[in-house]
Amino acid sequence: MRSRRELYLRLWLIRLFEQKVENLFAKGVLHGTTHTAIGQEAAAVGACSALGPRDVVLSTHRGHGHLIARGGDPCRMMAELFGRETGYSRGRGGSQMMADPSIGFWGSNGITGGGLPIAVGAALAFRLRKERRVALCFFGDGAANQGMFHESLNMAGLWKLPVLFLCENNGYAMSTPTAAASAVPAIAVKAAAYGMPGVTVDGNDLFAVFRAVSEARRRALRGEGPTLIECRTYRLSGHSRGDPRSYRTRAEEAAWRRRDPLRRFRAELKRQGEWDEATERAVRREAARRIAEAIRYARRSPFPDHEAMEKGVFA
Amino acid sequence: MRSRRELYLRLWLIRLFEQKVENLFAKGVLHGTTHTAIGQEAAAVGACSALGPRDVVLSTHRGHGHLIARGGDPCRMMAELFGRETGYSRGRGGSQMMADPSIGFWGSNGITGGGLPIAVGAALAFRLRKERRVALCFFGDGAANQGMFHESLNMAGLWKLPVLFLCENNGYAMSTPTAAASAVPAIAVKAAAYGMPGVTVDGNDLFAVFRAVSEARRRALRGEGPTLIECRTYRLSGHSRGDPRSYRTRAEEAAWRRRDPLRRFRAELKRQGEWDEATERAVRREAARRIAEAIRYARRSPFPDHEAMEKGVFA
Amino acid sequence: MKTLTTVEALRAALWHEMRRDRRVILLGEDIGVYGGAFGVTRGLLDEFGPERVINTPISEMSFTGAAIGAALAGLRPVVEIMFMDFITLAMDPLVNWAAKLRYVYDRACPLVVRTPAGGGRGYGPTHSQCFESWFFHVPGLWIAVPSTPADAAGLLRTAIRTENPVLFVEHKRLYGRKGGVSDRLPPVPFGSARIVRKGKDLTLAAWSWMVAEAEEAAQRLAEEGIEAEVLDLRTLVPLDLERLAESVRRTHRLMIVEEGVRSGGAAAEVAARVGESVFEYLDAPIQRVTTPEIPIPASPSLERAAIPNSERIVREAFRLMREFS
Amino acid sequence: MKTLTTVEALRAALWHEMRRDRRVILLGEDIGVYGGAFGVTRGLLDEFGPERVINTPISEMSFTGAAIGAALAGLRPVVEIMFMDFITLAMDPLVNWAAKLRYVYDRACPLVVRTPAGGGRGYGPTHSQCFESWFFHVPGLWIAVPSTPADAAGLLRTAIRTENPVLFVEHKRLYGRKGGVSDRLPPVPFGSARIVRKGKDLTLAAWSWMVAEAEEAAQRLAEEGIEAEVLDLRTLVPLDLERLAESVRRTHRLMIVEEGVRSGGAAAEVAARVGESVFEYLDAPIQRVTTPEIPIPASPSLERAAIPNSERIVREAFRLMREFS
Ligand SMILES: Cc1ncc(C[n+]2csc(CCOP(=O)(O)OP(=O)(O)O)c2C)c(N)n1
Ligand SMILES: Cc1ncc(C[n+]2csc(CCOP(=O)(O)OP(=O)(O)O)c2C)c(N)n1
Ligand SMILES: [Mg+2]
Ligand SMILES: [Mg+2]
Repeated sequence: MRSRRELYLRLWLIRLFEQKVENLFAKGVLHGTTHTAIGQEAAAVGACSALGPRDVVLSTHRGHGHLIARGGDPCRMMAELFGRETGYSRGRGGSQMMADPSIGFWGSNGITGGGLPIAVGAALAFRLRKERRVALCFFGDGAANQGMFHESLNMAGLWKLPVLFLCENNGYAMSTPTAAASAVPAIAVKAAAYGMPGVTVDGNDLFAVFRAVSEARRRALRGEGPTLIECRTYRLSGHSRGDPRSYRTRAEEAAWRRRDPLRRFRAELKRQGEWDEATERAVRREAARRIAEAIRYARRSPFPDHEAMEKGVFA
Repeated sequence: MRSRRELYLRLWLIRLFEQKVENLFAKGVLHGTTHTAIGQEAAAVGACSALGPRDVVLSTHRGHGHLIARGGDPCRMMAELFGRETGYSRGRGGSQMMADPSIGFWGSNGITGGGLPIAVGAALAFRLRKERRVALCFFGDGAANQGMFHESLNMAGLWKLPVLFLCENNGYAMSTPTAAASAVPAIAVKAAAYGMPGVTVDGNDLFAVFRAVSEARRRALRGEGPTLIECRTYRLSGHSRGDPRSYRTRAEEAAWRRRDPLRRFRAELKRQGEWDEATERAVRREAARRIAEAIRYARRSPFPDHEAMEKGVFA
Repeated sequence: MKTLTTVEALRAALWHEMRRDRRVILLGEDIGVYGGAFGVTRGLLDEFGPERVINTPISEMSFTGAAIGAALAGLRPVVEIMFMDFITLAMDPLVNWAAKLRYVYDRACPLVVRTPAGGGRGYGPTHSQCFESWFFHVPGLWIAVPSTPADAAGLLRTAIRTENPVLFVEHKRLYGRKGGVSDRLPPVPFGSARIVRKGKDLTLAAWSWMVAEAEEAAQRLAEEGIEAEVLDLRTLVPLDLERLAESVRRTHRLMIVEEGVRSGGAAAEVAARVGESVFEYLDAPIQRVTTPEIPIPASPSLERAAIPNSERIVREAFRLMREFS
Repeated sequence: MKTLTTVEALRAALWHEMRRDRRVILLGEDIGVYGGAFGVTRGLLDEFGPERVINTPISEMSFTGAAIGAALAGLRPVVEIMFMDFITLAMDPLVNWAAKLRYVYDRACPLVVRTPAGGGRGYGPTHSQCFESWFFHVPGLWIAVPSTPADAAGLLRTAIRTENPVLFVEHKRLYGRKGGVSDRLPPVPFGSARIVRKGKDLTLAAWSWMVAEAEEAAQRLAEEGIEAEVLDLRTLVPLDLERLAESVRRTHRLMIVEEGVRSGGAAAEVAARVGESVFEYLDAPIQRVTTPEIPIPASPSLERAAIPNSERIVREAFRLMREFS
């Protein structure tokens, strides 16, 4: 596990990155669409810090946090959002399509549930080549209703593949409460249909997520197959920009705000006697500095060359 | 429930129809492809005889038995196989696409699992219009691995729809044993992921299937939602014509032949004192007569008119 | 006559049809409280209740399949696929079921699948695509591609009333566009192209958002003395080949503007049919103005360069007139 | 040189590639013990074991997606979709993933999706379709459509070796067809059409099974004094437009034969491109001979009438020569 300070920094990096993104969209500086992960930082950081350097991560439409948690570069992320040549996908992918294979981040994606079979295939390859690696796929409670969830978990369970299915159950798929879309809204229960363990953890508790993913990873590396991990969490922001959040109450949001994963992490550090005001200020300052730098980097970066626009469709 | 004699007749009609079909394909009289249901007659007849006249049935690629069980006309079925104008689909559908809406048989189909969402939608309509009807969808153990199985059962469980999911688990999907394709080969277990009961019955025992479907239908009509019914059975013939059955042993087949559903039914009748040699002969003779008649009918029927071939794509 | 956005016009059409016919139901993701990703169904849940405005799980394949089942059971379901890019997940029920039910089983499948298509909003490669051309290659489906609020409403009403399954393509850039709509939202027949503007030098055929670009281009061309006739196809299936051919017989030149990527696009089919039917009248090869063979990039700068717009149409039209005059 | 059926040639190509490159794996339904529905993979399980010949559950969507994941992880998966009709279920991973990975993420996706297409066997509406034209409209995929055992093997070898994802269309009627294949199964490059027969009066362009029909038609036409040139496109993406254009510049007439239904078929795209590039050389409208706009009927009598064959090509060629001479 990384140092606690480093983990705390990542949590803040995600928080500030996402706040800044919401801000830039609200101001009309950025266009298109985006899905921020405010409130879900602990699941991302907890899960990614349990992985090894050669493991791979598949993400979702709500992927900024996952990428930062995995060690992604906020400059290149911001540049992607600004549609610049220096962005992770050279401006081609936008908010929903960023990847950094150099750190084992194989991409966010715009298709709800789309990463699941990809992760299964990666794990299949790892097993076949006897590589000690796992694939971890993030997905949401809404994605669990997709056919590919079923097909992917079935294949993974059948072949006992080294893959971790990490569900961020934030209570909603867009406007739809989990219980209004899933006959059995406890996602972990579904694991029983695929011959794998299903565990539920408090997704706002970084350490709980870390432990669950670490344990699942060990199982996977021992050849005992996949695990379905359900992280109960909440997105404090809207689904995407311009979401009036008419499908939930402000009281519910306030209740979850009290369970803010950053506050939780700080409390835990305090409890362990590892926190002081100076660290707090330093971490927040560094996070703010890096996000400000990311924006400067993005703004200064060139737009992609139109001449090259048609290049790169084929090898 | 229909008279025992009538049930027995249906079993024999299916058996002889399928044997004749295999024969006609082997002789090269019929072309294309076909999937026969020899050995699975009890599930078809048991299930269909538990339904009411306004219920609807969705079938599979292996649908001849279901259609006969529902009261379909062997003449029009055979004519369809012969590609004639008098066939159920005027020769357009062939073995895998026959329907008879007049008896609530909404069609076999060539897409493994394809009937599942259709049945869910039918049930949705029945519920909405407060009609006391259920939809029953047959599907195989192989189909249970399709994404639409998951999506369909989830919606049905979520909305508590009057639909019955009847799995004919015959141990194989084509050449693939159930346990080689499904992480949890007991299909009924999967019901737990969809908040509905899952029951397993001996699919070669017509009465057991009848009872399970009757009970599930009553539940559905009471508004208590769907049921997943797994009928354990076996196809005594090959998957489709020309199947060398290299994926299973002759010993296994012999063991299942001893559990032949027709023999089982006869034994049960005997036990109940409802069987005599005369009935046996009469039933078999009538079945044979009707199948022979079907072939004559098909042979005498005209081929579809080429001029009309392009008609009927749109309303 | 009132002025409505396309979203309002579509909503009004849904409202009227749901009022008129209790069999009309809606299915889709977040179409209830949320009103759909683009607000088309806003308010309909309150008006018609959750039995008829059905918020589905994220299960495109099977709620589309379920809608087919409901159609067979006598309802008239209108499905919303949140972005056309996700229709990749619903191909099987549409192609192997809905499109074939009439031909094979002689059964009606009165299903409408509404879906927002197209780019121009910076949504990136998986939220900006146009796939209507695929369905051109699937006998048994009607395809509507409206370009104005009035046509959107009118074609939707017809779509809901026909016994045929209909793919109903709504362009995202059209949603906020305003236009006059008669109070009674008259149904618009399928298979009848609309002459947007008369002209004698060149025919510009387009559909969906591209009609607006073509119209703007024609205006500019007129200022330079080139009279382009603009045809809005309105539906791809049935296709109004007659009106197209009639126009080309007068102008002798055809340029088809399609937002989809070039290869295998509907423009190719339109070109082929016109080529077959009025070959002798053509003074120039039929031109296609389309998006190049690339995924739609997210960066606004690239996206603008990729998708056809009025400037490009003008440029291409000049080139055509110059090279073949 | 030996004589092989297409099934044997394909199997030999798979065998050689699996021998040569341990990264090549196979995934599909019943491809193990059963050897695949058409026997193409027969024996490969024994030779290469279940780790590399992977019998999948019936889950077209996700085993195709899994193959993409395996390709990203450095393997070279060859997927079998049992009938092309079922590719409806695998559209999403192919369109929204495989085709976009290079352009958006600059990642190689060396995936081959083999699938039997086409009719002529009485398999009915959901087991006889040709959908290659859809993929023409998806930038980022190569499309192979071989018509001989040698090309099947040679194109498959190239497909397995390229870094691009490839849709590999195998026609069911071709499987049993015999032809000469050189012992070393030389890879065949993509994007190079084959001149099957030289001619000066008319160009017949075709692919997959239709090449055989075109060839037979050309023979009969020759007996009547009409010299048709027959071009086998071999791959649709990349398309060998140059050879096509060169041929049409000599013959001044083009007829494209496609088994798929007419509207939105690849023939339209080919026609459009040729029209754009050599319009001035055309003495007649480009003709398309295709299946009409219907689901493929099961009845052999109807199916024969629906799918283009040599007689129809001959008839259409005569008509063309008569009307535009
Ligand atoms: C196939 C597909 N269907 C629908 C969408 C539109 N969409 C984007 S995110 C989303 C909700 C996803 O919910 P969940 O999986 O719970 O993730 P969350 O947004 O809560 O993180 C929807 C419906 C999509 N992107 N892809
Ligand atoms: C989508 C799809 N995939 C594959 C097939 C080919 N296929 C036809 S039947 C079959 C096996 C189905 O197994 P199961 O569901 O157990 O039914 P059974 O044949 O045993 O009755 C397969 C793979 C198909 N028809 N449709
Ligand atoms: Mg969620
Ligand atoms: Mg089975």
